Amino acid sequence: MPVNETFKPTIVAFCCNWCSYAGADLSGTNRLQYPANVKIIRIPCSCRLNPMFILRAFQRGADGVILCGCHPGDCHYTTGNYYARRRMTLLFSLLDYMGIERGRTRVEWVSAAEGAKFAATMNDFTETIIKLGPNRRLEDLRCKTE
Amino acid sequence: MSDWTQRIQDISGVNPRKCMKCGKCTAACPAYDRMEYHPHQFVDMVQSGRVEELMASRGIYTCLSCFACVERCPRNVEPAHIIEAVRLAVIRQQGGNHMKPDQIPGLLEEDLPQQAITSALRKYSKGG
Amino acid sequence: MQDRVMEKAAALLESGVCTRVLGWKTGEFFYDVTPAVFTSAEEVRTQMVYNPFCGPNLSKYLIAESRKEGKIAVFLKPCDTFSFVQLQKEHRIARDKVYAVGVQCDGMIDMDSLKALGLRGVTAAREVGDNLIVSTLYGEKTVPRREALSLRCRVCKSKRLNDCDEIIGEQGGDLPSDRFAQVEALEAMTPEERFAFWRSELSKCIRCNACRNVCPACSCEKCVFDNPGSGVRNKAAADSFEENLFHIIRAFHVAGRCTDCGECSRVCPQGIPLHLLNRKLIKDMNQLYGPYQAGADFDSKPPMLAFTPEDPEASIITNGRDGQ
Amino acid sequence: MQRIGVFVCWCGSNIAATVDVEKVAQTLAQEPGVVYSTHYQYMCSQAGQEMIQNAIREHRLTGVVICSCSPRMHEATFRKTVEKAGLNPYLLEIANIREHCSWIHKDKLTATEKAVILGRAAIAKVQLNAPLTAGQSPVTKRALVIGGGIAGIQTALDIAEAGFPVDIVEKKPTIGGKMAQIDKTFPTLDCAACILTPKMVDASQNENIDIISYAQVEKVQGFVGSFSVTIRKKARYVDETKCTGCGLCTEKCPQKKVPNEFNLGLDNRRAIYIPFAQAVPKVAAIDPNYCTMLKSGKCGVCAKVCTAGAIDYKQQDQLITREYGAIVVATGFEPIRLDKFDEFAYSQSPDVVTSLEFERLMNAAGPTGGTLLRPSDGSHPHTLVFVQCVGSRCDGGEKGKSYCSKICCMYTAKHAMLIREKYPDTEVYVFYIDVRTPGKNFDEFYRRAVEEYGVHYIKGMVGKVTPQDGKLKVQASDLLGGRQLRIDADMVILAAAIEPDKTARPLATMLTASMDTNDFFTEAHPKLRPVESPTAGIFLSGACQGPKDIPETVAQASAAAAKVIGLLVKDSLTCSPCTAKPDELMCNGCSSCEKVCPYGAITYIDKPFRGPNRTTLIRRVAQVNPAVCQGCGACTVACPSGAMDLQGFSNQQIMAEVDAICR
Repeated sequence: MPVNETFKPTIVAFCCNWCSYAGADLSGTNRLQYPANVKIIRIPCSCRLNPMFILRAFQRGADGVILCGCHPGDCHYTTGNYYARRRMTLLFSLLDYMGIERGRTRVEWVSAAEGAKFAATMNDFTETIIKLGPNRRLEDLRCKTE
Repeated sequence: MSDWTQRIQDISGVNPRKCMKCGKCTAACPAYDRMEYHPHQFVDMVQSGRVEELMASRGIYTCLSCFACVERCPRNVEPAHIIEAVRLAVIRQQGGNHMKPDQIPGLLEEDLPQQAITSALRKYSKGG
Repeated sequence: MQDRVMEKAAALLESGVCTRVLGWKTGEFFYDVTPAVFTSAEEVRTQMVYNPFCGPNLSKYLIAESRKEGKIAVFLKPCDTFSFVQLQKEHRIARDKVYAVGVQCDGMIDMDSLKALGLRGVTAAREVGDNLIVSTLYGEKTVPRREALSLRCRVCKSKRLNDCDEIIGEQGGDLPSDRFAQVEALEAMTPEERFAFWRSELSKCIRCNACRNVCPACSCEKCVFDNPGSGVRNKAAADSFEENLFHIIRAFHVAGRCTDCGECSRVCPQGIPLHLLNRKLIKDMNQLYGPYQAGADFDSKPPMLAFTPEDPEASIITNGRDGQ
Repeated sequence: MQRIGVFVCWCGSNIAATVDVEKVAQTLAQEPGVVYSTHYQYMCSQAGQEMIQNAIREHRLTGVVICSCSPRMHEATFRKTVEKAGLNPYLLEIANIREHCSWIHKDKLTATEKAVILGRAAIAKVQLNAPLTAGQSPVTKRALVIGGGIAGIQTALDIAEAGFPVDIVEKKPTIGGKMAQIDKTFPTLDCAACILTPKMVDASQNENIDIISYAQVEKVQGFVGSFSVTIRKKARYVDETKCTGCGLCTEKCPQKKVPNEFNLGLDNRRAIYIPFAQAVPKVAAIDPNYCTMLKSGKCGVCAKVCTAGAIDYKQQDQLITREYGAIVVATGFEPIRLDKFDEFAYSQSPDVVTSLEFERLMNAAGPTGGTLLRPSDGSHPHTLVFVQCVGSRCDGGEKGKSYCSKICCMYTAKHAMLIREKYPDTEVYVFYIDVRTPGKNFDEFYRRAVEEYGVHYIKGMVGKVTPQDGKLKVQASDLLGGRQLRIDADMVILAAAIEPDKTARPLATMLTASMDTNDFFTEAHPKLRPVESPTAGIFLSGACQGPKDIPETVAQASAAAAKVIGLLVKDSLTCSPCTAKPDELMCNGCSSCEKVCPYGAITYIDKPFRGPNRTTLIRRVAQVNPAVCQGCGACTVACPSGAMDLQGFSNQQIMAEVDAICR
């Protein structure tokens, strides 16, 4: 399909400040490449991620949204990622139930030491989104400027 | 890295660069006295690209594949697998028989387990 | 039952146990029963009803009513009592200002079920034993009561009356219910089919907010959809995305708090099966985090406000539970 | 109207090589609200900072966006910069165009495009930033040290010396730790007890130090400056205040067959015991697993002989809760279990011992009174073989520890030297992979073992040890000599790898302090903040952070103490103003937020509100204690009405970023 050659997905990565944002920094420090499609938004903790932010991203034309946080048990705030895990599991399940492609959302735990994992995750996620193609099922056409 | 190093690495699935040269493999090897190269040297020779020398050596057939070195290696380098890969490289290179039944009497030695000879013959005389 | 409920209401007012009674009265049509507050025994005797059409869940009105002067008596069906307890858990109802009377319920009838039985021009209906005698413009018809039950009552999860000061009729217990059958049917579809299903349903939404207004869990002081600061404020869905957005957020906000009373679907003028969104989340939470029934008790912790370190990862959804 | 300034940093060539900084500055200048946009070589340099400050004054900026390295690097720096120019420090946002852009992309066009988008997101966010003022939280001027080994003792002594009260919690009945079990110390060969026990006495006599022995931490609440810690003091069945430590009970107790853990099970002790002669506190303890009285109610000998009346069979565990401003972890290490290394016959022969066991066998207070005797038959050993790196430097996982245990080379040299000095009739072999001796006078020490004491250092590992006819047949390879060795040894001493104490992992969870995969505590920065945990108020001392010898441990212990003192001298700490804030008008009072708050920062009050028709409504609304709130944001998502928001990361700010990125 020609779409795959020209399709440049927009991917939003929400990263918790303490582990994953630092992990992303580390992958930069180690010069590990991942696609420029991925744009990172810093949040204090994975539990700060409101499902509304994910829907907002899709509304404005994101093709994929990924949440990265500390590994379970390592949350800087002790328990934040446990709540995030439940919230995201249920949100993703509901989106799947409504027929939205499963691959468009993902949760990945990346520690501050896992720069390589961060880059690998972003490469893999971008590949998944490119395979899925543009987000058509959950988008607000008015928000598309192009 | 020489082609041979890469090929042995591909066949064996072992990375010889993980070796820290502690020699525990050699210390654990029951066939030490019958080898001109010893397990830690196998690893070193593969790593430094001296594979052809190793292929020409009789020592590689003295390895019993008892896996003591694999078991003991603290770094999962698995010398026995490297040796097996070298033996396979020899077979693949020559294609034909590497060992014939009439060679056996000459190979027999008092201390050498007969199983070693039998298994070597099975493995290296597939051409019939 | 109608008489016992009315007598109790009148007696409670007359004896001064309460100053007001929250019950039901008939609206424009006989089947159109609406919640009402009565302040005198006379009002009760002339207007109050308790009949098989008393579907509306009264518990939500207690949020406002229990803040007023004086005590209010309320009549609650078993499913209403779950909302009653849940709202107390959320500190929304002042329990000491409420006198709760539990009413045994044999399931409610609704017009959709009568229509489905082929009845037209219905003018009245009364219960006689296990049957329902329906008066229509074309004469009287007798139908078995259970065949006229509303869809939600056919999969009733519990006849238990929670936290009541008094009970009229008999206390019931939890029932085996296959209320998740419809959810399972949807789950069995392909994503494309599910998408098509929800698109066709949600595209009917006119954003009348009836679901939100009736829902006992949707009782926020100010809804995020009305709040300019929330970033998702909207009055009317402008396109398919906003139709989805409203219902996803709503389902998510009531997750772990929804008692599955089914009011959302009952009031939807467009007939969208909204309860299937909530039920999906209930089913998921039961499966993933252990059985939980909102409003069943005062002590259990709602699954969205709890966790265990062993919880499954979100990848069981994104990778597919069945490895798809 | 916002007046935003944008400053794009080149970071030398780090950013400028892959991002067209000039184009970024030009493009961002077109964004709404931006009144000034520029670029410069090093924004973090003094000249760069002055440039920002001048622009703030000249252009009356209301918000600043710096496109540079990660905010984790210089956010604090730039906040100070803008504050000095009179701008609220929280009206600053950083777009990370180095770690998240220039360093990961090669194509200049792509990287420039992405840098612009990241800049836009920061501009969109800063438009919504509100000036925030940091609050203050008080500091409890008391420290807790967890672990009473040399690390914990040294840290406690240094903190106490500075005038702050400090508690040591030790899980054993006495402080002293591993160092108390060691015979001599390298590279000076002075006796460990001679230098340790005075410190133990100092600690017990210091007015500022409270030693809580035979105890463990059970619960930790709070945060830097105000931790509340619950400590379980286990029942020792002896009243600490009455016991004089005379030791009569430990001589009369009829239960004699209890393995003596201080001597690593090489001899026995009684059921009531004082771990060793110089124990602090010098108070007996009853081992409930062996005491006949506690198990069956029959005996009571110790109570009868105790003239002080200190024995109390009814004693219960005691829970102590105290407040602390700082916590120091000094949980130390343990040698690993050797059951996975049976090629060395550790479980088959008593003559194969670990190095720590060997310390006891050489020690004058040890089971043999300091004479080196074979554990199996008490004979004098002539041939001794040391094996290095047992379980260290492995491939990880099943094989053993991936790290070097660091101390083994030196203590093995020490052991070899001591044997040769005391018993010149012995042959001592040390099998090594590498000899690692970085440290002052360390290599000289090792060379002395070889050159003066004639210890045989052989490059190569031992392959197998077989007990046979009262000897240990050691099969090994001399890799440099190219020969196979078979040595009939009398004893084999294994340098077992060391690992963090088992109590460290659950403790880390309680402290929310992070650990690496080996269960060593992680430091806040491996080079620049080596004695602090990333969790504020938690400090690291000794081997809990990684393998260490005594001099290093003591140095780190004092460093940790210095950090603690630096914290405790403050009367209050500035807290982050990025805390949760409820909108009372929208709050339902439903308690959802309270249930997910890990800090207990949320409480509720009944508050009157004006209702319709001049009525007053009392509503239950949430209140956040900003000193306790750490700003995780869990409550903001739990709140169904959206009444709870997080300052600095508000719903609107994050959505503005999303919009800018997805536009």
